[in-house]
Amino acid sequence: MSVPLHGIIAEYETPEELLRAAKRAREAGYTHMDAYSPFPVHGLAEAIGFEDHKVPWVTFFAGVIGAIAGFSLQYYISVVDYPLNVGGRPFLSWPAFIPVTFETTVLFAAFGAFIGMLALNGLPQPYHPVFNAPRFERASQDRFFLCIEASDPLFDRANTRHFLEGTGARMVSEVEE
Amino acid sequence: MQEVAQRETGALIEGKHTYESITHKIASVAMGYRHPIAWYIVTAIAAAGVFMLITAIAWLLLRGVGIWGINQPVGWGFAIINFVWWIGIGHAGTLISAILLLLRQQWRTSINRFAEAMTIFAVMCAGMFPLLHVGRPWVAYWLLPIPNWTGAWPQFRSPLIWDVFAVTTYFTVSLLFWFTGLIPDFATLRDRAKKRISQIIYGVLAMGWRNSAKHWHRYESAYLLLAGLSTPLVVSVHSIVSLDFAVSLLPGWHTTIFPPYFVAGAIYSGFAMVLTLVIPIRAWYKMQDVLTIKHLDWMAKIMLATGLIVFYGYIMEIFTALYSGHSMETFLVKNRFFGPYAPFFWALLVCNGLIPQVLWSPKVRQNVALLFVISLIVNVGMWLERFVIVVTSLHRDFLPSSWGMYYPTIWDVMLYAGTIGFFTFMMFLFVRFVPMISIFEMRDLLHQTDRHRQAPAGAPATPVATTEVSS
Amino acid sequence: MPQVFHQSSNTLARLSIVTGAALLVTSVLIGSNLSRSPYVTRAGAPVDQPVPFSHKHHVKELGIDCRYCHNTVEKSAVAGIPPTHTCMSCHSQVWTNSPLLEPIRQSYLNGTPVKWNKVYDLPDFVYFNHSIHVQKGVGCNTCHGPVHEMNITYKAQPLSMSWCLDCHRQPEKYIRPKEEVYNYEYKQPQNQMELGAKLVKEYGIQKGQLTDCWICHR
Amino acid sequence: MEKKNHQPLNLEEIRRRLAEARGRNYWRSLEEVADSEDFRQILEKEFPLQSSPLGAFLHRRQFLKLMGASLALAGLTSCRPLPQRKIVPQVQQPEEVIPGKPLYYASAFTLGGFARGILVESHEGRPTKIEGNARHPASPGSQGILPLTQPARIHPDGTPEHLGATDAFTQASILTLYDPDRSQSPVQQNRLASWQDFNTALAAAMAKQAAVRGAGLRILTETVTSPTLAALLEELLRKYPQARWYQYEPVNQDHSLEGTRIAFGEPLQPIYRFDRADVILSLDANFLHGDAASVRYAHDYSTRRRVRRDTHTMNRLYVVESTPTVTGSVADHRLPLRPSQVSAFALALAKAIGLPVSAPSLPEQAQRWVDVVARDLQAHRGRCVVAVGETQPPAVHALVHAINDALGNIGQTVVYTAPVQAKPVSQTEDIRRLAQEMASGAVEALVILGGNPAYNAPADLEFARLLKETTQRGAFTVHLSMYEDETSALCEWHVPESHYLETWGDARAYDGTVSIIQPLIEPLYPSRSSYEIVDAMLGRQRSGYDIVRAYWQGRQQSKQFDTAWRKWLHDGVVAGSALPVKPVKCRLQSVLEAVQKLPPAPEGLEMVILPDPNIWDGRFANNGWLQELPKPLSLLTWDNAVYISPATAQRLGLSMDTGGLANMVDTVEIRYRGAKVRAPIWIMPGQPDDCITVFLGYGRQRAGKVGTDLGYNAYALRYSDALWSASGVTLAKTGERYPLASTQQHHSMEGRDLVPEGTLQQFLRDPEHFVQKHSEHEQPSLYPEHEWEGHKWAMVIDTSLCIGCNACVVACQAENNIPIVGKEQVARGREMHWIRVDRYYEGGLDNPRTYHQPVPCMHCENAPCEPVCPVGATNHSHEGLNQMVYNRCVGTRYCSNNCPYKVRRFNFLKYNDPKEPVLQLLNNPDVTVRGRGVMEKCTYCVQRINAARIEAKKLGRRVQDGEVVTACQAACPTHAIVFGDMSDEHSLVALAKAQPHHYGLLEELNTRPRTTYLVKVRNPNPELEGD
Repeated sequence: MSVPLHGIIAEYETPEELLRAAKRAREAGYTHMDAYSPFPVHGLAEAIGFEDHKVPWVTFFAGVIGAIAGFSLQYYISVVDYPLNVGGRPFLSWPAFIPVTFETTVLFAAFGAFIGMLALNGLPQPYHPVFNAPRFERASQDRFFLCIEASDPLFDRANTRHFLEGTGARMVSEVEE
Repeated sequence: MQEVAQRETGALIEGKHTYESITHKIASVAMGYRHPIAWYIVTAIAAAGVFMLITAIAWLLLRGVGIWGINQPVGWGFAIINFVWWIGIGHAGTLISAILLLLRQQWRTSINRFAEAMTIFAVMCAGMFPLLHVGRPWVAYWLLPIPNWTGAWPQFRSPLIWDVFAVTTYFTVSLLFWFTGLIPDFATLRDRAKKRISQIIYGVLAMGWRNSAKHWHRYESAYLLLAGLSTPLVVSVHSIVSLDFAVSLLPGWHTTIFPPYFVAGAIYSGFAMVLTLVIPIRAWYKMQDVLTIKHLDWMAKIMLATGLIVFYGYIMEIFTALYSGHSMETFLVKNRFFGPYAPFFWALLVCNGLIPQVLWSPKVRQNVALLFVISLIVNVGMWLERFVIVVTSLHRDFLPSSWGMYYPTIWDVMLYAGTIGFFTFMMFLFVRFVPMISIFEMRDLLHQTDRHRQAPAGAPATPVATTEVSS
Repeated sequence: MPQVFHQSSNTLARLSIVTGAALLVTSVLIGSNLSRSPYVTRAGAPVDQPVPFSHKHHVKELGIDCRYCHNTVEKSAVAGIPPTHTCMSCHSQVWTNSPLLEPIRQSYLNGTPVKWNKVYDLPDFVYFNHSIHVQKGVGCNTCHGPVHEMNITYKAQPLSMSWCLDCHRQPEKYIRPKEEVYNYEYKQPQNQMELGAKLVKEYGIQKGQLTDCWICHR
Repeated sequence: MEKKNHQPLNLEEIRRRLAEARGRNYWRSLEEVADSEDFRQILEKEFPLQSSPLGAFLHRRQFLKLMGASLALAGLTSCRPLPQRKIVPQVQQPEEVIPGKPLYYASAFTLGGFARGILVESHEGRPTKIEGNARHPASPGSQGILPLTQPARIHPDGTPEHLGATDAFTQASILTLYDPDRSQSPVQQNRLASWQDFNTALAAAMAKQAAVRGAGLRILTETVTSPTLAALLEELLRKYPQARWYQYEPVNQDHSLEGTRIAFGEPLQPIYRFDRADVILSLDANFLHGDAASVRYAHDYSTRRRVRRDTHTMNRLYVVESTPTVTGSVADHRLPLRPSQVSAFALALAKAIGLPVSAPSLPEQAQRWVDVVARDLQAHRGRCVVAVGETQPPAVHALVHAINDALGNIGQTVVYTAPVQAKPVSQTEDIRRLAQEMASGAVEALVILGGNPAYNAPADLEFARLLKETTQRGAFTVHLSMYEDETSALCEWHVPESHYLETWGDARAYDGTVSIIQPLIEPLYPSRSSYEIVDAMLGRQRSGYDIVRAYWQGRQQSKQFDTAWRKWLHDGVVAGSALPVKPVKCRLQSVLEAVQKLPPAPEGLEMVILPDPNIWDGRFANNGWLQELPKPLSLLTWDNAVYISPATAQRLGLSMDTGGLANMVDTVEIRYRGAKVRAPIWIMPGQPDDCITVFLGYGRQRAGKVGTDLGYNAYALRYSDALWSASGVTLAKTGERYPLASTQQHHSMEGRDLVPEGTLQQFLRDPEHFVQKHSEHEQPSLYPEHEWEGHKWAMVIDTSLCIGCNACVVACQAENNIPIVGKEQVARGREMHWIRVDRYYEGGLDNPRTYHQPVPCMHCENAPCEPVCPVGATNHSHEGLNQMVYNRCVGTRYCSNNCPYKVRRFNFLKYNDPKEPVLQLLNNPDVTVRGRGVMEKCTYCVQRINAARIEAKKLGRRVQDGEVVTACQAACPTHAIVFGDMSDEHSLVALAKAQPHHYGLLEELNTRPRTTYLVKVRNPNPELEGD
C-alpha cells in the first residue's frame, strides 16, 4: 500500500493543545506543516513559522491606482476631452473632483484586499488533499488539527507519526495525496 | 463532550456553550431547521409587498414620473426622501462590523453579520429610487462614464454623480466585506451539510476554505483592512448624500452642518432598524443567549448618543438660520415652525428628539418591548426628517410667485411600501439560508471568554493508535 | 470526510474565473464596436430609390454641378431635393421613354411628388445648416463622400455626434478654400493644417463656439 | 342627386362617438366617417384632389420639416437606427419658396370686426407664427420709441420688416386654424351633406325670396368693417329690397356710438391720443387690454412712461373702475367704485370742472378724488384725456365727451372720425328686432354669417328658442361658422367657415385703415368665407380672391392698380385708407338732458358683466392656449369665476382657500330677474364692495373637445337692457366647493425686495441711489472669473412698462412649441409656460398696489442649475446662453430645484403627444418638440439667434443690434422687453443696463443674471399719496 501521502495529521481538542503541539513540532525541526482551527488562533501562524505581509501592500497599491484613475478620469473628461462652461466654473474645478477620487480609491483598495487575500491563499481551491483526513470536517467546527506534510525534509512516515502521537493528539492519521 | 462551567463574564453569551453547541445553534438555522410560523407569515406579506413594488415600477415606466405628486417647485418628493432614508439605514451595518471591529468591541460579534446583510438590502432599496426618479430611466446609464459615440460625458461637478460613485462603491465594498466574513462559515456549513446538493452549494461559496493557519493569517489582515476602508467610506457616503442638498443654494439645503449630522442620523436610524429586526427574530429563533439583553442595551446607548447629535444638528440649523439674519433663511425656519408642513416638523422633533430621551434609563434600555416601540418611532422620525428637509425647503423658496404645495399620490406610497416589502423579504431569505450570526467569530468569542478558565479537568489526551488510513 | 469536490474542480474554478473576466471584457468591446458599426449607422449601405438615380452618371460623366439640383444649398439649411420639374427639364428631351424614368413622368403628369428615401437622416433634435457650412469652406464630399463615384447613393459617414465634433473641434483639419467646395476632385494639400488654420482665421470661424450645444441642438 | 339612394350618415351618432374618442381614436373614428361611401362621394364630387382633408394638404406641400416634427419624440429618445424616412420634394417649386427658410406675409386678424395688422411666418407653406405688422396702426412696432438699427425680418421681396406688437388673441388665433375640432363639412339637419347640396338649397331659397323681394330674408352678421363684404351686402339688399341685414355680437360699441350720437348728433368713433396726454383719467375704460385699439393705446401710453436717465416727465394715470383690470393695475392712482358710482363720479367731475350738472353724493374718498383729479386735469387743459368704458351708459359717454370738450382736449388728445363700422347701428336693437320678426314668423330665410347668437344673444330675447322654432317651421336657416356650435345645432344648415388665414377678405382698423386679409394656406377642409356665401346668395360663384380684388379694382380706376394692389398686400395696409379726423361740435344741451335721465344710484348688490379677458365672448373657448393662459390679475386658467371683494365675501360668509393644489372656493347662486346661475367665486383684491363681476364666454355646450362644459354661462344673466351692469342681484351661498386652477398661489412679496419701485420725484432727486445695488463683484469666489468671447446676449425688462397683458406668454408658447397641460396639471403646478408674468400685491386688501414682473430664464452667468446636472445637459454657451439640451437630459429635476427663479419646466408626462396630426402642422420646425421626462425652459429664442448669426456670418459681419428679436419682445405692446448684445455698448440692451434704476432679480445670490430689470417708476399725485 504505497499511496503517496500528503502528510500526517493530528487532531486536538483545544487551541492551546494545538499551539503547544505546533511549537514542539517547530523545535523538533519540522518546517513544512500547517495548522487548522475553526477560528483564528493567535500566535498559531508564528508557531508554525509562517509570516506574510503582502496583503496590506497589495491593498495600498490598489488604492493608489484607484486615486490616480479616479482623478485623471475626471480631469480628462472635464478639461481635455469636452471642456464645458458649467455655471461659470473653471474646467478644472478640483474641489468638486475630490469626492469621486476618494470613492475610487476606496473601491480599488477594497478589491485589492479581497482579491489579494484570495489569490495569496490560492483560493478558490475546492479540492485539497487535507480534506481527505478523517474527521477533518470538525476543523471548521470544534476541533484543531496539525498536519506535518510529506514534503518536509525530516518527514518520515513512522517517526513523524510517532512524534505527533506524543503531542497529546486525540487522534493521528495519515492524509493521502 | 466536555462540560463547561457557567461563565462569569458571559453577558455576551449566556447559558452553557461549547464550540460545537454554538456552531450547531447558529448553523442549524440555515440548514434543516423547522422555522417558526412567524417566518412564513412575514415572508408571505413581504412577498406581497414585492409584487406591489413591481406594479408601481411598471406603471411608472409606462406613464412617467408625472404619476407622482412632484411638481414645480417641488421637483423631488418621496423618491429622494426614501433614497436618503434607506441609505441611512444601511449605515448601522457598516458601522457595527467595521468601526466596532477596529475598536475591538467584542459585543459586535453576534450582530455584525445581521447588520451587514441589512446594509446590503437597504442599499439595494435606496439604489432603486435615484434610478426610477429620473424622467427618462432608460438613459440613466448616461450617469456612468462610458465612452460613447456622442462624445458626451457625465458632469463631475454634480453631487448626483458623486452619489453614483459613492453608493456603488459603498454597495460593492459592503458586499465584499460581508462575503469575506461569510467564507469560513460557508466552510462550516459545507462540512456540516448532509445533502450532496447543499454540500456543493456551500462548497462553491466557501471556495475551498480549509481553516489553515496561513489562510487565517492573511484573512485577518484583509478583514481588518476592509474594516479600515469601510470606516471612512461609511462617513463619506452619507456626507456625499447630504451634499446633494448642501451644495445647492436653497435655504434649508444650503447648510454646512449637513454632512456630520446626516452621518449621525444615518447611524441613528440604522441602529433603530437593527433593533426593529433583531428583537422579533431573536425571539422567534430563541437567540436570547447569543443576542443578549446586553447587546440591546449597548445598541440603545448608541442610539441615544447619535440621537443627541442629530438633535443638536436640528438646533444648530435653526440657530444658524436665525443668526445669519438672511431673510430667506429666517423665513424658512418660520415656515417650518408654522407653515403648512409644521405638523411634520413637530412630529419629527418628538420622534427623534424627545421620545428617545427615555433611553437614559437602564430600565427602558433593557425592556425589549419598549425598545422595539422606540426603534419604530425613530425609524418614522428619521423618515420625517428627510421629508421636512426635502419638501419644506423646496415648496417655498425665493420667489413667492412660484411657491406651491406637495401632495404624494398613491403611487408614491406604493413604491415606498414596496421597497419595505422587498427589504423584509430579502432579510428573511437571508435568515433562512445564511448563518445570521458569524459562527467563527462566536467561537473566537467563546475562546476569548474561556481564556480565564483553566484547562478542563478531563482525562488527558490519550493517543489512540489507529493504523487504518483514511481513504 | 469533507472532500466534496474532485481534484479537477480546482482547475475548473480558476478557469471559470478567467473566462468570466474574459467574457466581460469581450462583451464590452463587442458592444462598443457594434454601436459604431455600419449595421447601426447604415454608413456605406446603398439606399434603394423609386428611381435608380446615379450620381456617378450625372455628376462625373455628365459633369452637372451639385447646385443644379441641390439649388438651395447656399441659401438655406436644407440643400434641397430637386422638384420633378428639374428632372424633366432634361428628361423631357433625353431618355423620354426609358421605363426607369416612368415614376418621374407620372409625377410630372399627375402632380404627385416622387417619394425618395432619405439617405442622410439626422435625428430631429439636430439642426444642420448647409448654407453656413459651404460658406465656410466645408466641401460637399467631406461629409457626403465620393458622391461622383456612387451609382446608388449611400451615406458615407456615420453621422455620429463624435464625428461632427471631430470637425467642430478642429475645423482646420478639413476646411478648404470656398471656391473648392463643390470640386469633388479636390485633394487635401500636404500643408492642410497650415492652410486650414489660415482659412479658419480668414473665414472668421469662432472655434470655441462650434462646440456649444445650441449650435446644433435647440 | 344620389343622396336618396343610400342611407345618409347620422352625424349625431358620429359626434357621440367622437365625443368619447380621444387622440388617435378620435382620428380613427373620423376615418370611419371619411371611409363611409357617403362622405367620400361628397368630397370627391366637391374636391377631386382632396379625398381626405388632411391628406390633400399633405400632398400639396413639401414636408421634410413636418415629418421631422412628427417623429421628434422617437428622435428624442433613441440613438438606434430610425425607420427609413421619406423625403418629398415638390413637383414644381414656387418661385419665392426656399425650403428650410420661412416667409412672412402681411395679413390682418379681426376681433369684433376691427383689424389688427399681422405678419405671418410660413414654413414650406404652413403658417406657424403670427407677428404684429409694424406698418399697421393697430399693431405698432417699437420704431420711433426704440431706435432699431436693423430690421428684425427680411420680407420675401427683400425689404426690411420691423415686427409690430400684438395681443394674446392675435397670437393664439393661429391655433384655431389647426384645431381638429373645426367643422369639416356642411351639415343639414345633423346629416353630412355636400356643398353642392347646400348651393342647390341656397339657390332654391333665394329664388323663393326673389318672388317676394326678399320679404322673408334676414341676414345676421357680426360687426362688419369690411368694405367688400359691406358692398356685397348692400348689393344683396338692393336686389332684395325687403330683406334685412342685422349685425350682432355680444361685445359691441352700442354705448359709445350712442354716446357720440347724443354729444355730437351723429355716431362717431372716438380715438384717444395717449402719446400726447400728460394726465389720463379712465372711467371704467380698460383701454390697455381688449379694446380694438388696445395695442396701439398701450404703445402710445408707454411712450410717456419710459424712464431713462434723461427723463424728466411722465404721464399720470388715474383709473376709476368697477373691476380690477390691467389698466387699473398700472395706474398711478386707482379708485374702485361700483358702476353706478362711476357714473356719479363722472357727474361730480363734470360739476367740478364747471359743467352745469347736479352731482349726486359720493363716498368721502371719491369726493376728494374728484377735487384732486379735476384740479390736475384743469392744470393740463388740452394735454389730458378722460376715457370712458363701454360698460358705462351712453349718457356718461356723452358727458365724458362734454368734459373733454370743456377741457379743450378735443382735437388735441381726443379726435373723432366717422364710424369704422360699415353700418353703425345699435346691435342690441338689431338682434331684438330680428327676434321679434322670428317670433312673428316673418322670417323665411335666415342666413347667419359667423357669430353664435343662440349662445350669446341677450337672455331675455330667448333667441335659441326662436331660432329652433323658425327652423322647425321649415324656414331656411343657415349658420356659417368654424365650429358646429350651439347656433349651428339649431339651424337647418351648418356650413364650415374658412379660418381667416385660409381666405381672402379685408377689414378696417380702429382708425379706419383698411388691410387686405390674404390667406397663407389653402383651406384645410372644404370651407367658405362669408364673402363667398353672400356672393353665392347673389347667384355667383366667385372665389374670395376675385371678390375682394374686384371690389378694390372697382374702387380704384387706375392703370397702376396691380402695383397698388401688390403694395397693399406687401405692406398689409391700404395706403391712405385711414378715416379723416372730423371736426365736431359738442351739443351740451342734449348731453345734459341725457344725463338727467340717468337712473338714481341703485341700492344693493351690483353686477358687472365683462367679456372674459382671454376667451372673450366665447369665440376662443376651444383655444387651449388662451384657456391655459393665466387671466390678468387673477391668474386663473380654464375657468371663469365671479369676482367679489374681500369685504363683501366676508359679509356673505364666502371664502376660498389657496392652500392646496387647486384653490377650493365657495360656489354661489347668482339670481337676477328669475335667472339663476351657479358659479365659483374669486375673492378679488381691489374689487369694489357690494359689486360682483361675471365673465362671458364660458359654459359653452358645443365648443369642441377643449372648450365644452368649462365654467358657467354668464349670458344667462345678460339682458338686452342691462348689457354690462345690473343692480338688484342677489347671491346665495350653495355650500359646494369648486376647484379653480391658478398659476400663482401666493400674492405677497413677503417683504422681499423683488420688484423695487419708486416715484418720479425720487428718481429725479437722486437717480444714482434710486435703488440700493448689490454689486456683482463684492461676492468672493473660490474660482477665477470666466472670460467671455463674442456676443453677450442679454435682456432687460422694464417693470414700469409691463401691463401684465400676457401677450408675451402666448407669443412664446407659439414660437417654442410649448404644450398645454390641462386644468388638473396646472392645478398641480405643472404649467409649461417659459415666461410667466408674476403678479404681486402690496398694501390693503381693498385696493392694493399691483406689480407685474415678467420672469423668463435669467440665463445667469453663474447659473446654479448647471453644476448640479449630472450629465451636463445644461451648460453655458460662449455667448452666455444657459443652454438646455433636451436630447441629453435624463430628467433628474435637480436643476429646477436649484433654480432660485423657478423658471424651468419639466415634462412630467407626455404632454407633447403627437395625437392630432393636424396640430403637428403648427409646430415651429426650428424648435425641437420635447418628449416625456425632459426639462425645458426659455432659450432666448435661440433659433432666432442662430438664424441671424448664420446670415450675418455668411455676409462676414457681426449680428447687429435689433436683428434678433425674441418672441416675447416682439409681442410686447409697451416694448417693455429689450433684448440684444450687451458687449456692444451702443446696443439698446447695453444702454438699458447702464440706467441708474437697473437691477438684477435676487442678484445677492451672485447668480449674475443676464436678464435684468428696470425699477418700476410711478408718477403719483402728491395730493393723493396714501390712496
